[in-house]
Parts: sequence; C-alpha cells; structure tokens
Amino acid sequence: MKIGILKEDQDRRVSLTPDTLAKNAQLVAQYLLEKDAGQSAGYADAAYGDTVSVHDRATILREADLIVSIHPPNEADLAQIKPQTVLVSLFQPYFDQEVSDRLRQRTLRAFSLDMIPRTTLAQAMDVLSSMASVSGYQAVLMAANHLPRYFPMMITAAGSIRPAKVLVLGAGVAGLQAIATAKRLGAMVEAFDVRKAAKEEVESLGAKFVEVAGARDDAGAGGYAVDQSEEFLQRQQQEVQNRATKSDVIIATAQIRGRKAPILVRKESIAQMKPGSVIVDLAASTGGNCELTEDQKIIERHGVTIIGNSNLAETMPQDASSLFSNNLMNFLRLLIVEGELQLDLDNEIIAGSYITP
Amino acid sequence: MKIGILKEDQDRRVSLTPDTLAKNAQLVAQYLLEKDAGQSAGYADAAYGDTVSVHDRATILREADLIVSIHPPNEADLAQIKPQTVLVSLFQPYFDQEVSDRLRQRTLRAFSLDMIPRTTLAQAMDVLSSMASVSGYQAVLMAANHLPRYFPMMITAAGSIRPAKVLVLGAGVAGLQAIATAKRLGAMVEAFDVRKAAKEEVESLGAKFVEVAGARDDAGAGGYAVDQSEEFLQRQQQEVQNRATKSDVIIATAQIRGRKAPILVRKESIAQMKPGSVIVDLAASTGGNCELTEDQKIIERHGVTIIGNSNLAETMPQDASSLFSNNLMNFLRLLIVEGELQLDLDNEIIAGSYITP
Amino acid sequence: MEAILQFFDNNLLLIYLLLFTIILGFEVISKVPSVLHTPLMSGANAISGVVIIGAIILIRQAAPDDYWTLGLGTLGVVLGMTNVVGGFAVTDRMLEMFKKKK
Amino acid sequence: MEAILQFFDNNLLLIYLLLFTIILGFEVISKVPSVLHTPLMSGANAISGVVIIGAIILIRQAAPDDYWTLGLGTLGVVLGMTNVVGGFAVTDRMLEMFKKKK
Amino acid sequence: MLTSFLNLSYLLGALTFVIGLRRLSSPDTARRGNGLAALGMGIAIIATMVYPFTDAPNNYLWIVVGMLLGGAIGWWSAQKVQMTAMPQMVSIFNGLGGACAVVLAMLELLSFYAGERSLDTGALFIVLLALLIGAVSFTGSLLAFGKLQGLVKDKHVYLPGHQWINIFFLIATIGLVTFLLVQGSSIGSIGAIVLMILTLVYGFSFVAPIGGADMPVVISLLNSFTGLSAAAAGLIYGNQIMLVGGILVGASGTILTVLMCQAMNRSLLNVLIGGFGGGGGAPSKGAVGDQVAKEVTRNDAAIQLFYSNSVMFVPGYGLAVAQAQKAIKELDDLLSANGVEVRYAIHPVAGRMPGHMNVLLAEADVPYAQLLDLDEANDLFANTDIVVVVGANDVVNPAALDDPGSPIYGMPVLQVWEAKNVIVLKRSMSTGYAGIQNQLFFHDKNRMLFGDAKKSLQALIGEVKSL
Amino acid sequence: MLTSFLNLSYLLGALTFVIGLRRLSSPDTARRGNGLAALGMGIAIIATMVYPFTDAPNNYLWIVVGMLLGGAIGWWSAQKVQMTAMPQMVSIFNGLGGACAVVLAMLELLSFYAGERSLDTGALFIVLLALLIGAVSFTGSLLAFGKLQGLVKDKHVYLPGHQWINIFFLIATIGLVTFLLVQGSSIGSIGAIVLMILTLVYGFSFVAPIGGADMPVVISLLNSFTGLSAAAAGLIYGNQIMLVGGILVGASGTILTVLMCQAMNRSLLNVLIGGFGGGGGAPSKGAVGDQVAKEVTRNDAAIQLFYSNSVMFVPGYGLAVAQAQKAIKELDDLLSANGVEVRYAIHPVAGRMPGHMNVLLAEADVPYAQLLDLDEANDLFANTDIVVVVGANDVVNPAALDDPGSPIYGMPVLQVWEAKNVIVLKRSMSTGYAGIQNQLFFHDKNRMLFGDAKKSLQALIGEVKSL
Ligand SMILES: NC(=O)c1ccc[n+]([C@@H]2O[C@H](COP(=O)([O-])OP(=O)(O)OC[C@H]3O[C@@H](n4cnc5c(N)ncnc54)[C@H](OP(=O)(O)O)[C@@H]3O)[C@@H](O)[C@H]2O)c1
Ligand SMILES: NC(=O)c1ccc[n+]([C@@H]2O[C@H](COP(=O)([O-])OP(=O)(O)OC[C@H]3O[C@@H](n4cnc5c(N)ncnc54)[C@H](OP(=O)(O)O)[C@@H]3O)[C@@H](O)[C@H]2O)c1
Ligand SMILES: NC(=O)c1ccc[n+]([C@@H]2O[C@H](COP(=O)([O-])OP(=O)(O)OC[C@H]3O[C@@H](n4cnc5c(N)ncnc54)[C@H](O)[C@@H]3O)[C@@H](O)[C@H]2O)c1
Ligand SMILES: NC(=O)c1ccc[n+]([C@@H]2O[C@H](COP(=O)([O-])OP(=O)(O)OC[C@H]3O[C@@H](n4cnc5c(N)ncnc54)[C@H](O)[C@@H]3O)[C@@H](O)[C@H]2O)c1
Repeated sequence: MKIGILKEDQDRRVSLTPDTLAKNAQLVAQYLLEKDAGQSAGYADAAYGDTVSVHDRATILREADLIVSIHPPNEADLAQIKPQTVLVSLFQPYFDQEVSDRLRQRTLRAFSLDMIPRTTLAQAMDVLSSMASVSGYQAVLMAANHLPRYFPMMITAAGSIRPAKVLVLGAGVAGLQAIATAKRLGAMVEAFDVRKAAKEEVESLGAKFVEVAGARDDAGAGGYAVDQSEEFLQRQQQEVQNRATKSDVIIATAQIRGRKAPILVRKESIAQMKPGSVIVDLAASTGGNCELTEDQKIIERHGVTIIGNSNLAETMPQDASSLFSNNLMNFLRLLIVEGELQLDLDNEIIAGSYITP
Repeated sequence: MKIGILKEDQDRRVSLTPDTLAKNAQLVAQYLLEKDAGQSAGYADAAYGDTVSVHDRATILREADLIVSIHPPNEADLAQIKPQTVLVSLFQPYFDQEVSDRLRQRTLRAFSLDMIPRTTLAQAMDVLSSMASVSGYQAVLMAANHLPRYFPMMITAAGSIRPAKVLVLGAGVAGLQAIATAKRLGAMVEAFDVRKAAKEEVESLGAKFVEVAGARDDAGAGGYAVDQSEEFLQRQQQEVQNRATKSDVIIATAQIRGRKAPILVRKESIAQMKPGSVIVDLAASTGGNCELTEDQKIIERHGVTIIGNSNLAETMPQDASSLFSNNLMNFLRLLIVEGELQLDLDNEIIAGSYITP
Repeated sequence: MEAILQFFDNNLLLIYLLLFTIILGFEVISKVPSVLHTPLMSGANAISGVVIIGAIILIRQAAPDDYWTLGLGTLGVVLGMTNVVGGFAVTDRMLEMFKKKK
Repeated sequence: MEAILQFFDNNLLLIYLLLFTIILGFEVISKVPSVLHTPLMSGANAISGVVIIGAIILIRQAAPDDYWTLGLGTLGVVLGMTNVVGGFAVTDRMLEMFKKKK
Repeated sequence: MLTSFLNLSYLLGALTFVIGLRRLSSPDTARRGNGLAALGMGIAIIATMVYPFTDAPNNYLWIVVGMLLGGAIGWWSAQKVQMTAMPQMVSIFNGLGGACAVVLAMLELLSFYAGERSLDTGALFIVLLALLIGAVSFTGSLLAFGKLQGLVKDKHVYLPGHQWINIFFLIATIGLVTFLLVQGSSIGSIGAIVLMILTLVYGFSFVAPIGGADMPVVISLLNSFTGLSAAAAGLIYGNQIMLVGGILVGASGTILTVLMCQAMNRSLLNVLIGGFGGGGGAPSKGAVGDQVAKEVTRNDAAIQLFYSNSVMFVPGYGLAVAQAQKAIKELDDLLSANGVEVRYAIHPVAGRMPGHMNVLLAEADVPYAQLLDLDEANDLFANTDIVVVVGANDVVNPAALDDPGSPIYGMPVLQVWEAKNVIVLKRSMSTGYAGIQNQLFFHDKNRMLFGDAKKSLQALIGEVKSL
Repeated sequence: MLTSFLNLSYLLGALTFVIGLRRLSSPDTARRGNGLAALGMGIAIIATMVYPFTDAPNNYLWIVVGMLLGGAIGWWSAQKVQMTAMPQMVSIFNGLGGACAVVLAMLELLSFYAGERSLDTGALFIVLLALLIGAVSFTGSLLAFGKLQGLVKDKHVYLPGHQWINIFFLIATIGLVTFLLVQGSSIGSIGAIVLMILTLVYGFSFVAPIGGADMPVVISLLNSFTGLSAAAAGLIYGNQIMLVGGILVGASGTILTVLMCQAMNRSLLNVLIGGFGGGGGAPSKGAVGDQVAKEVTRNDAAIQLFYSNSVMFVPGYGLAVAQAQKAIKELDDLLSANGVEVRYAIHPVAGRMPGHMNVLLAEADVPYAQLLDLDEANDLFANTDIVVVVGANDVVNPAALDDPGSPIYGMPVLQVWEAKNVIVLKRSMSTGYAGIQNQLFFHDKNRMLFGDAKKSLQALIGEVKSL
C-alpha cells in the first residue's frame, strides 16, 4: 500500500513526521512524501530517511492508495486523485455538510479525523484533543505576549505589580490547558463552562470556577456541550460582562459541536475592559465567543486586542505535527492490517470517522 | 518648575504615567505633556487629569524647565530647548561618548538614568533593573512563542513531549527574571555567568548553574562583570557550544558595562542546534552574545530563530512605563526639593548621574 | 472496712507496686504507633502466658499419685507453653518485616 | 554477701517498687518535647522538696527543749518549703504561656 | 541463697517484661524487645524448674512432657500460620493462656472444696476471679478466632436482643460469685463447676454479637483479661513475676485496646455496645455486587511502603481533584529518604487534559527524571514492590487487555498488577470517566485505601513519620 | 485507722507525683500536672502534720513559723523573678532542697555520734549518702545560679587542671565515707562535719569548670541529685512518699539531663568532661565586636509562634538561597491551623531580582492575598506579635532610617522592630548584599535563630507539631 503525505497549503504542520514513521516500521506500507512537506515544521525531507520517497504533489495525488493531510485536499487536487483512493484528513463535515457527497461523487473513500468518537479508547487518535491542547497553551503565550502588563505579581523597587486576571471561557481541552499555563505564569485564573463536570475539572487545576446557576445538563451528549436556554445565556453574559471588565486577559474556547459558537463577550463588555487587555478567541472559526472577533485577524477595539484564531496549533508546528502524526498513525494502524485496508465498520472508531459510506 | 513629558519616538512606553503623578502630588511642579505621549502604553491624555496640560512637542521643548523622556531627545529637539534646561533621560554615555560634550555645548544640564550607581539605596530609581526585569520576562515569552515546541513536559495520548531545555547566558537582572519565567513555564533551565555570586543567585531560583572553572573575580566592580582571560573565554565558549547544541532556547543577556558584549554563541554552535530552536539576544544593541545576532531583527539561520532585541521592555509598555515612571519619579524627588532644582553633588546618586558637570 | 484498711496497711508496698505496675503498663504502651498494635498485642499475649509458672509449681508440689492434679496441671503446662512459645514466635515473625534496611 | 542477699529477700517488694519507680521515672519523661525541658526540670525540682516531710517529722518528734534540733529542723522546713512553694509557683508561671487559645 | 536466686530470676524476668513491652512499642526495637521478654520468660521458667522446693515430689516427667508438647504445638503453628492470619493465631494462643488459668483455678477450688486446702474469703475471691476471667477469655478468644478465620459467620451466633442476654450473664456471674463467697467451702465443688460453665458460656456470648471487623479490638481486650487472670493466679501462688507480668499485660492490654479503638475512630464502648445492637457490622465499603475488594489499613500500607525497595505512584484524575500533588511529593521525599526508590508512572490520558499530571507534579517539584511514561513504566512494574494508584481508575483497568467486550478494550493501560503489591487510593468503588468497573480492585494483589486522596496520603505521611 | 489515713495520703501523694510528672511532659496538660503534684504535696504535708505520733511533742509553732517563712520566700521570689531568669531560680530552689537534706542528715548523724540513736552500717551508709548528695547539690546549685545570673564568670572559678582536682575530691569523698562506715560511731561528730565540708566544697568544684551555657544541663543533673538525697532521707525515715518522690525525681531528672544534652547535640559526658577541659565554653555565635546578639532556642521560638496571635514573615535572599519556600509555607499552614494570623511582608528589593520573593512564594502556593508590600506591612508591624525574618538583612536594617552615615540611609525598610518580638533566621552574623552590619540583630526585641533557613524552619515545624 502506498501512503501519500501531502504538504499543507496554509499551515506549517505536517501530518506525518519521520519519528512516527521510524517507530512504526511494522506498518507495511510505502510512503510517498510531497517535497518539503515537513520543512516548516522542522522536518527536512532528508530526515525521513530512505524508506520514504520524495515526489511532487501531482505524482502523489496520482499514485497513492491512501492520502493523509491535515487540511483536506482542495477540489483541484481531488480531481487528480484516482477513484477508490482513501483520504484521511480533517474534513469537518459538521461545517462543510456537503463534503461527503462531493467525495462520494468522485468515488473516493474518506475518513475524517474530527469524527472519531471521543471515547477513552479513541484518545490515542484524537487529534482534536492534542491540537486543542497546543492551542490552549499557545493562546496564553500569545496573550501574555500581547498584554502590555505582567502576568505574575511583582513587588519591586519600582512599585508593586498586581497579578493579571485571566478569564477562561469554556473549559474543554483547550480551556484546561490555557488555565494550567496561565496559572504557571502566575496569573489569577478563573474559568467557566456549562458542563457540570467542568467545575471539578477546573478546580483540579487549582483555578477558580465561576458558576452561573441553572445550566442545562449534558449527560448523554458524549462530553460535548449542549444548547442552553436563552434566559441562562443572558445571565451568563451578565456574569461574563462583570468578570470581563475586571479581567486583563480572556481566553475564549467555548464551542458547541456543529453549531455557531456562543457569543459570550459582547461589544459593551469589551468597551469596559481596561485598555491594553487581550482577548484570544479560539472559537473564531465558528463565529467566535466574542462579538467583535474577526477570524484569522488581530484587531484592536476600544483599546483591547482581540486575536481571532482557531488554528493556533499551527504556530507550534514541530510538536503539533509530532502529536498529530502520532494520532494519525494510531488511526492508520487500526485501518491498515498487514498492508491491507481493513474497513471494519463494526469498529466504532472506524465507523464514526468513515464519512463516505 | 515646569516639567515636560515627551512622547517617545520609536517606543510605546512613556516616561511618566498618570498614576505616578497622582501619587506624587507633593512634588510641586507643573507638568506639560506631549500630546498622545502615553497613548500607546495605555495612558490616554485624559487619564493624566487636570493638573497636567497637553501641548505639542515644540511648546514643551521651548517652555519646560526640566524635560523627561526614555530615549534622549534628538539633535533637532535639542536645538529647540532653551539653555540651562535640565534633561533626564537614558543618555547612555558609555556608548555615545560625546553626548555630554554635545549637551554641554548647548549649555544643557543632563542626568542620565543609566548612570545612577547600582547601590541598594538607588534601587528605587534603577530603571536599568526594572527594564531588564521586563526584558527577561518578555524574552522567555517571546522565545516560547517562537519555539515550535512546548516548554513543559507532557505525557499525552499523542506521545510524550520532553521539556524544553533553556540556557540562560548571563544571570544579571534580566537573566534571573528569564530563569524564573522559564522555570514557571516548566522548562529545564540552566544558566551561567562569570560573576562569583551568580551561582548562588541562579540556584536560589531553583535552576542549575553551569560552572566554567577559572573565572576572574569581580570584587570591587560594583556588581558589574569584568573582562575575562582569553583562555577562560575559550573554555567557556566550548561549554556554551556543548550546552547550546542541546538547548531548545537560549536567552542571552551577558553584558559588560561600556564594552561590546562578549560573543558566547558562535556560528558553529548555532549550526548544530536543533531546527526550530530559538535564541533571544538581549545584548543585541552592544553587538550580541551570539555571533549571528542582528540588532532589532528576527532572523533565521541554520533553522534557528535569532531574535536580537535589547529593548524588549518596550513590548510590554504599560507595566514597563509604570515601573519606569516610578523610578523616574523617585529620582526627581531627589532632584527637586520644594519646586526647586537641588543639584546636590555630594549625593552619590545625583553626582553619578549628572553627565554635564 | 476495718479489714480492708488492715489489709491496706499490711500490704502497703504490694499496693504501691501494683499501682505503679499498672501505671507503667499504661505508660509503656501509650505512644505506640498504630502499625505496631498487632505485634504488641501478640507480645503482651505471650507474656500473659507467664501463668505457666503456676502450673509448674503446682505439678512440682503435687503428690506423684495425684493423677487428677498431675493430669490437669500438665494440661495447664501444655496450654501455657503453647501460649508462651507460640506467642513469642508469632510476634517475632510479624516483626521480621521491620528489619532495618542496608 | 549473705547480708545483701538477706536484705534482698526481705525487702523484695521494696526493691521491685524501687526499680519500677525508676523505670516509671524514665518512661514518664522519655518523650517530652524539648520546649518543656525547663518547666519539667522545675516541676521535678519542686517534687524533690518532699524532703520537707522528713523535717516536719523530725521537729514533731524532737524534745521541746532540744533547740539545736528544733533550730536546724526549722531551717530544714524553711529550706524545704521554699523549694516546694517556689518550685511549684515558678513552674506554674513558666507554663502560663501554654494557655490554650480560644 | 537459693531463694534469693529464685527471687532474682523473677525480678529479672519482670524487668524484661517491662523493658520488652517498652521496646515492642517502637518499630526499631520491637524485635529485640520481644526477644528480651522471651528470654526473661525462659529464665523465670528455668528458675521455677530448678528451685528446690522443700519436700517437693517434682514430677519432672509430667512437666517436661507438657512443656515439650506445648512448645512444639506453639512453635509449629507460629511457623505455619500465614501472615494474614496472625490475629487469629494470637487469639487462639490467648485463649489457651486463659484456659491454663482456668485449670489452675479449678484445681485450687477443687482442693479447697475437697477440704484439702483452706482459703480465706479474700483468697477465695481471687481464685474465683482467676477462674471467671480466664474462662471468659478462653471461649471468647476461641469465638474470635472462629470469626476471623471465617469459620463462624456473625449472623450464626447473633441472637436477637443479645445485649440483654449478656447483661443477664453478667448479673448471673456476679450473683454466683457473691453466693460462693458467702457460702465458703460448704457448697462443694459443684459451685465451682457451675461457675466455670457459666463463665465459659458467657465468654462465648460476650463476643458473639460483635462484628467480625472489630475482632482485633476484642482480642486485645480478652488478652488483657488473660493478663488479669494470670495476675490473680500470681496472687494465689504469692508469685511476683506472675503478678507483675499479669498486671502489666492487663494494663497495657487495656490501653492498647483503647488505642486500637481510637485508630478506628471509635470508642471502646461503641465497639462493644455498637456490636450488641448492630449484629454484624456495616457492609464493607469495598463491596460491589458479589465481589468484595479487600481493604488495607493506613498503618499496614505505611509499613509496606516504608520497608519496600521500590514504589511506583500512579496518579490519576483523583489526584488532581483532591489537589494532592504536594502530599504525594512529601510522601515521596519521606520514602526516598529511607532508601526507597520512588517513581511515577504517567499514563498518557490520566486526568482530564493532555499533560494534566505533568502540570500537577511540576507544581509539586517532582523532578522530570522520576516520571515514566506508559512503556517505561510497564517494563518496570514486575520489579516494583508496591504500586500506589492515587485516584486513577480507567488507566489501570485490566479490561483494556483482557475483556474484548469492554469499551476500552485495546487501549494500552498501566499494568500495575504485574507489581508485587498494589494499593489503590480512592474514595469509593465508583467508576472513572469511562464509567466501567475495574477488576483491578478485586485483584489478589490489590488492596483499597478508601478516602480522599489528599487525606489518605497525609495519613500515610503521618504513619510513615511515626515509624 | 489513722495510720491507714497517713498511708493513703502518702500513696495519693506519690501517685500525684507520677501523674503530675507525666502530665508535665505534654504541653496541653503540663499546667494541670504541676497543679496536681502540688496538690499531692499539700496533702502529704498536711497528713504529716496532723497524724498523731505517739507521745510526740509536736512543736507546731516551730514548724508553722518555718513553713510560713519558707512559703513566703518561695512564693515571693517565684512571682518576682523575670521569665528569662527562670533557670537560675530553679537552681537556687534546688540548692535549698539539697540543703534541707543536708540538715536532716546532719541532725541524724549528730545524734548518732552523740550516741542518742543507733544506726546499723546500712542505715549509716544511707544517711551519709543523703548528706553527701545533698551537699554537692547544694553548693553546685548555688554556683550554677551565680554563673547563670552573671555574678560569677567562668574564668573566676576555673583552676588549671581542674579535672584532677575534681577526681581528687571524688576519691577523697569515697575514702572518707568508707572510713566513717568502718569506724562506726566511735569517731565522733567531727567525721560528719568533715564530710559535710568536703562535699560542700566538692559540689562547688564540680560545677566550677563547666561552661555557663551548659548550666541548664547541670541544674537538671543536680536536681536529680537532690531527688536521690530526698529518697535516701525517705529510707532513713521509712517514709514511702519521700522515697518514691525522691526516686522519681532522681530517675526522671537523669533522663531529662540526657534529653537536654541530646537536644544540644552533645553527650552528658561531653558536657561534664568537655567542661573540665574547656573551661568556659565556646564564644557565642552572636558576638560581633563588643555587641552580642541574643539567641533563641528552636523550642522557645516555636512556643512563641504557636501561642501568638499574629505572625509576619519577612523573606529575604536567604530564603531563596536555602530554597526554603515550601518550608515557610508548611510552617504557615501549621500556625494558621492553630488560629495564628500569618502574613508575609515583601520588601521591594528583597532577594536579587525584582519580584524574587513573589516567584518563590508563588511556587509554594502562598495566596497573593497574604502578601503585603512595604507600606501595608509597615502599617501592621505595631500590631504584630512576632516577625520572623527569614534570611533577610538589608531590607530590615534600621540604619536606613536612623544612621545618616549609612550607605543605605534613606531607603525605606521594613520596620520590623515595631512588632512585639522579632526572630531572625540566618546562618551567621555576616552582612547582606550591602555589606553593612545590622543593628536590628542587637535590638532588645530581637532574637537570632542561627542556621540554614530551611533547616531552621523545618526544626520549627517539628517543634510546633510536637506542641
Ligand atoms: N487526559 C485527557 O486528555 C483526558 C481528557 C478527557 C477525558 N479523559 C479520560 O479520563 C480518564 C482518565 O483516567 P484516570 O484514571 O486518570 O481517571 P478516572 O478513570 O476518571 O478515575 C478517577 C478516579 O479518581 C477517583 N477520585 C476522584 N476524586 C478523588 C479524590 N478527591 N480522592 C481520591 N480519589 C478520587 C474517582 O473514584 P472515587 O469517586 O471512588 O474517589 C475515580 O474513579 C480516562 O478515561 C480518559 O480517557 C482524559
Ligand atoms: N531585589 C533586587 O532586585 C536586587 C537586585 C540586586 C541586589 N539587591 C540587593 O539585595 C539585598 C536584598 O536584601 P535581603 O534582605 O533580601 O538580602 P541580604 O541583605 O542580601 O541578606 C541576605 C541574608 O540572608 C542570609 N542567608 C543567606 N543564605 C542563607 C541560608 N541558606 N539560610 C539562612 N540565611 C541565609 C545571609 O546571612 P548569613 O550569611 O548569616 O546566613 C544574609 O545576611 C538588598 O541590599 C538589595 O539592594 C536586590
Ligand atoms: N473520551 C475522552 O477521553 C475525551 C477526549 C477529549 C475530550 N473529551 C471531552 O470532551 C469534552 C469537550 O472537549 P473539547 O475541548 O473538544 O470541547 P469543545 O471544543 O467542543 O468546547 C470547549 C468547551 O466549551 C464549552 N462550552 C460550550 N458552550 C458553552 C457556553 N455557552 N458557555 C461556556 N462554555 C461553553 C464546552 O462545554 C466545552 O467544555 C470535554 O469534556 C473533554 O473532557 C473526552
Ligand atoms: N545594588 C543593587 O541593588 C543592584 C540593582 C540592580 C542590579 N544589581 C547587580 O548588578 C549586577 C549586574 O546586573 P545587570 O543585570 O544590570 O548586568 P548586565 O546587564 O550588565 O550584565 C548581565 C550579566 O551578564 C554577565 N556577564 C558579563 N560577561 C559575561 C560573560 N562573558 N559570560 C557570562 N556572563 C557574563 C554579568 O555578570 C551580568 O550578570 C547584578 O549582580 C545585579 O545583582 C544590583
């Protein structure tokens, strides 16, 4: 079986790294690497060694039996791919609802990594988690870099600096990592979320949980958040408004699967924030938790820097690639048995991620 | 007495902040603020309140009896200033050796804040310390932001990430703050310096000290480093080379007062570093500790990002201004007694910083 | 009452001794770490087998043909000796794991 | 030797008592926190003033005209009483600072 | 001269008892203390054997045979008994000591009633006391043994209203003793026999309603009874070592009983009375359906840890919830200082976010070098003495390897059961994130230590410090 | 009947002594223990007073006058003495007890030599023992008092080769006692007088070479001597309470002496012999030039902290060097748990970099709310019971305020001397970064606790836990 590794277009990461391949030689396969695919992540073509052959994109699209990438190949690429080829990527069918139809039309078989169920068992393949974790970490670093103030408290000869207040909205994977990182840097951290379990999770990192009473429970939603009542959302926004005006940094990560992100920080709240404060909105790609967020942009409004970026993992390409690559490989090892594709639809993970049945 | 506050040219900080002025109303003076001087640091003109009048630069240069700024006024500005005016700024006479002559020629009286002796007593006015502290903190954040890897160790479902190794060269104020910040973020930190006391100081932050035997002692140099023997420097570079090739991040802060910074990281060492590694060179303005550093630039060489910037304090303008401002005010309170300039040359601090006697 | 006081005055030292022994028994134990509760109980139990001495004295002083006393006394010796030997041995085994390292 | 053994057998209970008292004395102190060393010393010192009882007995049994014995005995009472009263009082003062809060 | 020798031996013996007990109460000296007491006992026995009683027929054969027999039985059973069955063993030995006192007292009484010996009321009282205490101790110990050994189920011996039965026995015993004292020798040996039977039954009944879990406390109490009966026998024979030894055991046994209750956070009365009412104790915390996970006490856990060579901590989400990171590090430091090799096995998905455990342990300053990842740890478990699982669950679930029906089948887990012993610290038997039961908890090698992880760790720290 | 009453009173008294001593060894019960022993003593004295000796002339007037006099002196001096002079006071009381024994023994001997009373060799030996031990204790205690009170300088009483002098005294005493025993009453009262003088001198000489700093140990030793002499007197009078009380004090005094030596990390022999050779002890650590900073022991410091209402820590560079941040937090937690209000005063330039203390304390998880900056702290010192300066120096130097010649004159500092007490933890008297001496160390309110900050804090933690 020939596995093609594409170079990402607007992303410095790569989907498979040399280390992963070296550790998983038992996966009987032939790897075709697009030229300079790993370059920007710190993995030169040479690092992949002899077992991997380097080609141009067209060759790979044409010849590979299975093509891996982080972002899905574009339409032009798809046109070049031979039928029945297997694609593994983040197709995000929740946002691009026709994607499976398009792929099926071309008789391609596609697995979307973001559709892997978030069970304990599947965690080793859960790229959403590993990338969210990177994002959460980077979000705090970015905020710290943009904040014109210190994070930690400092009592110095030139005056006493009070610790920065960081508010984390949404305590999923990214949110938790953001909490941990901000705490490490010495900030006072509070967080909130609508999931019941979130309180314990937040407190398990030593941060303060902001409770807004009356959240709708999420039992049965598989760990994902559910829609909340209008009245609740209002009270929540009230609370966020209160906290936001007192915060130096807001890290917004609240998302609801397959829907627009909830707006948690309204214009008015932003206007009341201290000048220089920073909002990092990781939910930007689905509309953002902050009303003023513009996706993929760093803007300043009312003296507040608003960073809209849902792909911060890309800013830490080396480790992010390595994590992605390990996740992906764990998935491939499920998919490929002794060099053959094994489409075991009884397997929850395979069935869940197979978007072109 | 009229005190003029200039807006900085290439710097987001401001030399006096509203908070400082509010807290020091007892200093009988009239403040003339250049328009938008504090804007970029988060201090709008309005924040300065009624006691401060806002003017254009020319007016201030013309009318003020005492002019404060972070960077010295340029020649054009100087030409506009009336004789006998007192200037307080960072003139850096060690680097710009003719500055005092130039000022004296214009019969201006100048105090250079960087010349304040670094005694325990003068610490409250020691802008070098407070700014270096900001720089050390920001250097680590910047490095973390540029490093394509995590700082902390992470054992995750997508593989284990080893902690980043951070090497801090020069354990002065900036170096120590860098050590503390990098440790907070979870990196493994080692540091070295030629001062004897540095070992204890580094260890007092829980980091490892890299010893290179045979350093020349510095007793009597007032805490500043002294030149080292050629042979020692060679062994040191050897050691740095060893450590550097194993480091993910190098924060270079080694400086010798009034001289070119020692080159501690040679080209060859950089070539051997892991791709993606980051060097932040705070000594850039005096030549840099790293052979390839280019001042005020972020470059990539051999896959290593080299950030040359001696003015990182500027990237955290709000707190940096506030600290600077407090330092400056402490100095002014020494200089101005009941609204009158008190040129007490018996005072070590005043005498030390008075560069146009 | 008179008799008790009489007894008290006559056995003053014995009473001092009894009281002091009781206090000593309390004292000696009062700060034992709970990890030692069972071994200590076992050791104390072995000591309570001291009653065997009574059985020995009894037999030694019994008439050689008083089989009733001899038999029961020997039963007492067997019981007491089991208690003593078993008690100390079992305690020792329990305490083996406290052997100092190195 | 014979005399000593004789003494031993005759005063068996007394010897038990002495030995047990000594052990008790050791035991009772053996785990005192060092903050209590001085008060404890002081308290023990007060107790050693029990010798005053000897002086009282002496005087009560002395002839009323034996001024020598009476005088010296009274000296003994004064000394002993000073030791007892002063000792306990001083200990109490030292221990005042251990008063429980709240 | 020879009397002096006997007296001296007894004095020596008594001293070794005191000092032996003293040393038994500190781990460092306990073993030597036990040896010392044994030595003293030996000296006393030998002295008793060789002292030339005037006109005594001696009957050495009987004695030696009895001693050899008893010694052999005692030694043999002490060697055979399993470490886990120690309390039972102690109980049975204790019962035998009580029985010995019964025998002595009965002989004394029989000859008294037969008119061969005269006893004044005081002496008679003491003999009766030896009899009754010894008898209660005897049957009580036997029943305690049975319960601990699992031969007798609590419910088999517990009668409704048992507390009234026991009160009746108590009154009956006191009444009978008073009666016998008043009657003197006139009543004949039947009185003694009735008293013996009554108290034997009373001993059994006394222990019957007390829950199996409280048996150690009961044994300790019965042990102090045996001591008292030995002391009473000592008074009969005017023998100081029996007197002193018995009193010592009586006193220390009593205080030990109280301490044991304290360690269980209960009062002695509560154990005895509570048992009266409860009839069998509360169901174990470790029970899930039919299966019951075995528990370990904090002190046993502490001993195991302290005297092991290598310990592996397996932190999980519970560590984070309990915010026990500093406590785990403190325990680590204490153990390390004693030469125990301490490491941490970090499962990739332990906690609730990637690197959760790393964040916590870094906060507590655990050096990176001590952290092992999954593969490293799995290689090492077989050579690890004790694994301490702190609030982890799914990541140590063997179902991932051996239960194809399990939702986590196929996930790599930390195979802690490969280690020699496992101790799991968690609050209850509830499940973890994945919501599935964990067979590890019922594994032979595993013991549960229930409670909040931080509190449990702090308790362990306290115990280890007291060692 | 009345004898029983006397015996019972004595028994009760003896028991209160035992229990009193027991309680004295735990802080919670110490005060009541002392009261109990005092009560027992009172009962024993009253019983002795009222028991009707057959044909006794009683002479109550003498006794009552003596008791009132002694009681008044004792009470008055106990109330007047300063807290810091307690050991001296104990010493002098102890000496008086010894003197009392001397008086009793001398009276006994005088009547013996006058032929008014007969004593067998054993009894004579015991009387001589009471005399000699009491005498040594008497003069020894007086000298110890003098040394502690500063009335006698070590060098004034120390003779070259003093150890030989003492050995000579020892041999002479033994020789004389043997001689007196052999001679019996034939020698006349001169023998007793010579022995008394000899042993009085010996007591003085015994203490002479021992360094002033070791006096508490010596007092404890002499105290156990007094106990023994009381016990000997008890044997003379056949009086159990004197016997038991004396023996108790003798035994516990001995063990206490050993414990005190251990707490000083020395052996008893070392104190006694070391003194023999050393003649005056090592110079104090706290001496700089003419000035001597006063030290505090760890246990005194711990008591002060534990029983205070508010404590302010002042961390400095030494905290960082010692990496004592976790230790300070642990002590904080312990004190807070006891209701002490704990805060931290952070000087702006403490440490070696801006925010140095913040970094460390954040690492140890000290909540930000507990950190006070310079102005906040200076406002609070006056209401703070104890300031604990942990490895800070320049930042608490009063010279900054009151010594215009000082290089740091004008710098704002933490005015810790405004608090009720200050304890400084550092390793020596060396200077800090600025290289200037610190008058705070010699301040009346200040006490030094020398040693590495982490070790000292850990020692304090240990002491506080034992309270
Ligand atoms: N790492 C990640 O990125 C991530 C993200 C999301 C989900 N997960 C999932 O989370 C699970 C992690 O496994 P795990 O073993 O760490 O945790 P776990 O399986 O969730 O088990 C945690 C255990 O800790 C105990 N516990 C909770 N609070 C405690 C306290 N205060 N003191 C003592 N024990 C306490 C609970 O039992 P008691 O209630 O009986 O005390 C519980 O059984 C995996 O299933 C994983 O898939 C991981
Ligand atoms: N904060 C800043 O930015 C900065 C930067 C540079 C210089 N400084 C200067 O540093 C000084 C700071 O004052 P400070 O009071 O914090 O420190 P300091 O005046 O330097 O005094 C520190 C004291 O700690 C003691 N010490 C050192 N190691 C110890 C250990 N292991 N255990 C216990 N004690 C130990 C030392 O005494 P022993 O040797 O007797 O133990 C020393 O006297 C000021 O003079 C300041 O101007 C500050
Ligand atoms: N099975 C596994 O082992 C596994 C693996 C990864 C994640 N998970 C779980 O899945 C869950 C979601 O993780 P994620 O990071 O991908 O979530 P996400 O990115 O979908 O959402 C981020 C967070 O935002 C929260 N949120 C949604 N609406 C909100 C609102 N209106 N206000 C505040 N917060 C709001 C969500 O509750 C969630 O915690 C988490 O509970 C995580 O623990 C489980
Ligand atoms: N009196 C005060 O209270 C006070 C205030 C501020 C700073 N200081 C002291 O002044 C000193 C200098 O501080 P700074 O940060 O301004 O110094 P700096 O910026 O001049 O130099 C930074 C560090 O580089 C080191 N260095 C020089 N040559 C080196 C070489 N070849 N290799 C390695 N390291 C080399 C120096 O020793 C110094 O520690 C420090 O000791 C600091 O504690 C004192």
